Amino acid sequence: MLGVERGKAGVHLPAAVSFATCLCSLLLALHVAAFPLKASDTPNDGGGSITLEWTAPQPVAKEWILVRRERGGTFAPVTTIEGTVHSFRDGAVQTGVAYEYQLVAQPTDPQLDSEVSAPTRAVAAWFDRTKVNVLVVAAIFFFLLFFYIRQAESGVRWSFRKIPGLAAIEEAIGRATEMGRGILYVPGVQEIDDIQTIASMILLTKVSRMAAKYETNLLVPTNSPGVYTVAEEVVKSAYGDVGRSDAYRSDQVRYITSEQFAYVAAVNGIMLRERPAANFLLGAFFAESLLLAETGHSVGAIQIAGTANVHQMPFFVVACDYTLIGEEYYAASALLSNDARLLGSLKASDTVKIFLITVIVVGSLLLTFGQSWLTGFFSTQ
Amino acid sequence: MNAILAGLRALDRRWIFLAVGLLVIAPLVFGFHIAPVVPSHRAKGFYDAIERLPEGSTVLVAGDYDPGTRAENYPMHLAAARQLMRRNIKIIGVELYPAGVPLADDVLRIVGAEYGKKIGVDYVNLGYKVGNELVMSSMGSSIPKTFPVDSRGIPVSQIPVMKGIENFQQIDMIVSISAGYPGTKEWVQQVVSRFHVPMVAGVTAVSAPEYYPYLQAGQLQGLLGGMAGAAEYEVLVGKPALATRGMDAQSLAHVFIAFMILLGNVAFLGQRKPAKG
Amino acid sequence: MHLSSDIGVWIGAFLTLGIFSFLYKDNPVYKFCEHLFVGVSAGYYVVLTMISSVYPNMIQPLFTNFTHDRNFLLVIPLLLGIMLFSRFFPRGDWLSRWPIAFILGVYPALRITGFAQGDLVEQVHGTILPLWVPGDTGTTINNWLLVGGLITTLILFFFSKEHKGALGGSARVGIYFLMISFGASYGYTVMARVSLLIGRVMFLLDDWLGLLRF
Amino acid sequence: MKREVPILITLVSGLFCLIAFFVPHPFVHDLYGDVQNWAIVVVGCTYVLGVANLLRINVRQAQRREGDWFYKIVLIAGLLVTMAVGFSEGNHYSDVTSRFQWIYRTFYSPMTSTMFALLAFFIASAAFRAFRIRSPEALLLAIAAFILMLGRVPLGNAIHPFIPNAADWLMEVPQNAAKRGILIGAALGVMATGIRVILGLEKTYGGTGEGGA
Repeated sequence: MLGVERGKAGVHLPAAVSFATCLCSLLLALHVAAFPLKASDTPNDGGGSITLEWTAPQPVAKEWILVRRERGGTFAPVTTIEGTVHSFRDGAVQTGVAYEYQLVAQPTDPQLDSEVSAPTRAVAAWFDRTKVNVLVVAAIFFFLLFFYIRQAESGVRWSFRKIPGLAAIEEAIGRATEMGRGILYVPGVQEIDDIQTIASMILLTKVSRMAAKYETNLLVPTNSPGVYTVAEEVVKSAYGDVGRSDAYRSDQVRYITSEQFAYVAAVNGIMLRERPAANFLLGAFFAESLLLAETGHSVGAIQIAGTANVHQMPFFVVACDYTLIGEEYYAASALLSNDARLLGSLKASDTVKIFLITVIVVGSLLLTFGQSWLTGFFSTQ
Repeated sequence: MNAILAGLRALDRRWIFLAVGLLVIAPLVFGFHIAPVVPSHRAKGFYDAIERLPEGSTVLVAGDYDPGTRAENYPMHLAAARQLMRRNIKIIGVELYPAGVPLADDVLRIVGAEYGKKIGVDYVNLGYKVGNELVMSSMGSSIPKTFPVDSRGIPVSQIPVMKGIENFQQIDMIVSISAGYPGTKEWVQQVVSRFHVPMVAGVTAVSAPEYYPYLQAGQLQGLLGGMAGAAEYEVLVGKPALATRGMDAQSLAHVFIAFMILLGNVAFLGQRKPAKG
Repeated sequence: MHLSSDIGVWIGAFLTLGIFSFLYKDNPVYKFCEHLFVGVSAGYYVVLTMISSVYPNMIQPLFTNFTHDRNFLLVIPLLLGIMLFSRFFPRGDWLSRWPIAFILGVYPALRITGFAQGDLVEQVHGTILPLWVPGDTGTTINNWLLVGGLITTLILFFFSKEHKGALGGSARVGIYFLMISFGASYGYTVMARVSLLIGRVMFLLDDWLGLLRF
Repeated sequence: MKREVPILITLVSGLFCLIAFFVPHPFVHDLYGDVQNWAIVVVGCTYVLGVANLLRINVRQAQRREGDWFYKIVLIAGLLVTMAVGFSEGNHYSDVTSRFQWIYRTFYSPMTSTMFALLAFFIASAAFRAFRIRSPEALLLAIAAFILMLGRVPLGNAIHPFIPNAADWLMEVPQNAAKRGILIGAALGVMATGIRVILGLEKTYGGTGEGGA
């Protein structure tokens, strides 16, 4: 009797068919051994999502219709799911509202339906636990960074290894002096706010001081007004530092043009005309690395290059006498600058590398013996 | 012998330029065929990842390149759109290179017409947004807020394919066609691990080696490198086009450049003392 | 062979050849093309930026739908945007530092978390590999090379100690790995540049001259 | 005031974005979305500023009849015409038939593609004139380059399938390990610089962008 009444009420609903299906399954759920449907809040998200998991016994339905209701409400279909699937994330729920779910077999077979899940609410999380590894690694690094910067500021100096590229710079300037020819310094093609250009300005300080001391002609063609201004200042004060302000000429540092290939053509022109004995290509380089290194090589100059742009390193390595590669380039400028922030950062990077190497070795050994918890910790998925 | 070497050393490089030009033009004009294209397992990974998506999924196709690398990226973009549309997968296009918008529009229009797909219903191009990786991260908060209108200026609320798309939770996969910065690297950093979205990438050859660590770590499901990668993928999709046509010229030029390295080292043998370092 | 009748293709071909003329030597035609290129691309960028970003993301919601959602908050970027241009006035320069300061907060934060997750944590995770894979010697060797290659490369860029003894030996091995990776990059760069040339030759031969029979 | 406010803005916006990375709760996340949208708009304005600067510098040079002043006029004309056409067409810029698209397809597209195509010639000439194998390291580099150049094109496979297999192995194992080392080092550098900028320890000259290819 009760069933008939419910059936009548169902006729008025727009989704009569799905309602009837739900109804049958609800009634039959009491009689046949349906499988459990586990609903839980999707973890680590901003709410609005519930995750469903199930293991359906064989044989499984061809398809399921997933139905959902607020507690006490009526079931409405959410989506259709293939029979082979074992989980679903419902991302269209309201945070804080309790929902119940059920899987209804298609074509209709109440024996294959799931149980109705326990009421579940979507919750908004305050911390995404899948990112705890990022937090840990960043925290360790930043702690070391500020610790070492602090130490460096209070006057502590660590011993760092010699960087052969720096010795090579001195050697090249010496050679140019012996030969009585000039040196050319190209500070890359990025603006002055680029960290590679800033590092280049630090190296330029050293080069221009030595050039001033040995009275060797130094040329610095630049491709941006900003770099020009800073480079001019650097060279001028370097000449002053070694007491040779009189030897500084205003045309030593030049602004050529901001157009990439026009700049390259002009610098190549300088190389062919002036035939410098040493070329320094230090800074951020892009496609022009190849053209500059080739021309420099063909005029027989000693070439010392340095860049952090990975794509360009091969061209420098094959055509130059010495290349400061990536971190080595930054390290060289940090050591020359004697700046506490840069030295502290260098030291902190080194320390973190030891930590990472240890993690990799220990993790790999553990994994070899079947222990995967360390790998698991570093997984972000 | 010495005279020949001396002559080589004095060679005007414009002769080399001429040789390169002829080696590229000849196979294109005469259309001879050196060897068939055999797909690598990385290209298969790209293809299979898209094949595994169920019909009706929604894929974000990021066309982060401009005409500067059109020869490498455009064929991949075209082939990826073909595979997606053939499988009735919805496409949402975005471009973080301003000059990439017309290329993405072309791809969607051409392939859409081939498969009878309708703009707005089966695909949409949200166009360009300034801000590089910031745009990617912002899409994680809200795609409709980051892209309130598509490339035609139509509000996304009026575009059927955008219905229900809030953020990356509704995106089943990202296909990144990338020329450099911003591109595949930034999508990996800002989106893949953070929002747990699978991704495949088609990239320029210059940047391809950088992405192998991402591929091995599982952050990328497949990788196409340069025009050769595009040609392999075209073969897999079953529609050899632009990239496949270029492969003979590509082969010849590679052999020539390898030969130039050898010849150069012979010609300049003993010319300069080995330097330190 | 049938020549293109499209004036746009002819101009495109002229510009293509004009830029290729740089191969012979730097010349006025090339210079003309290069400057035209800089002008047109800057114009293109600014139009796209305004129409596709500034207008729909700020101006439109702010001026047509002020009270909807939280659109009124867009007054903040509007003010910051206006402040940027204060540098054109001699005494307003300091104001233009505010919007720059805002950008300088947001971008590094994105980069820190992006690099930490994608390039540190994930890469360490990807390098934790079993050093003995039963029945698969190939994978075992490759895993050793991946782990060893990464460690020696990291040691190569380790500056706190002189590279002597075992450390020096490891750094030496690191250099070999690095050189192989540079060789690979070299090969791939060659590939990229040749492909772009092929693209241009196809344009000239096909779109312009109509010489290709595909 | 003039010094402190910018430092404070950087600090607050930077720390907020760092924290928001870890917090999915809508309370933080919605504001995070707003902040990012504001930043998109402000970056857009910096582009406009950049073009205004470009225009100013070139107009000045053209006025003074400095060196290449004729070319500066070409640049200015290209810039102004493109802008005028673009803004007059508004949202129709993406129509294939628009004049803005015609400028794009006729001028922008061929020129930018050809710029990088030039490099194919230079790379061949540099291979001949400036690729010196004079150490074991350089030899290793050359061998890897050879295997890759042959292995990545169909010709390599036609010679022997061993070549593409060797190329794949080189890419996936040794080069992968070294690239990962570079990646990790670079990540530490970016993180160190980033936190120094946020905390106001870095000397900066302003600006946001990175370079292209």
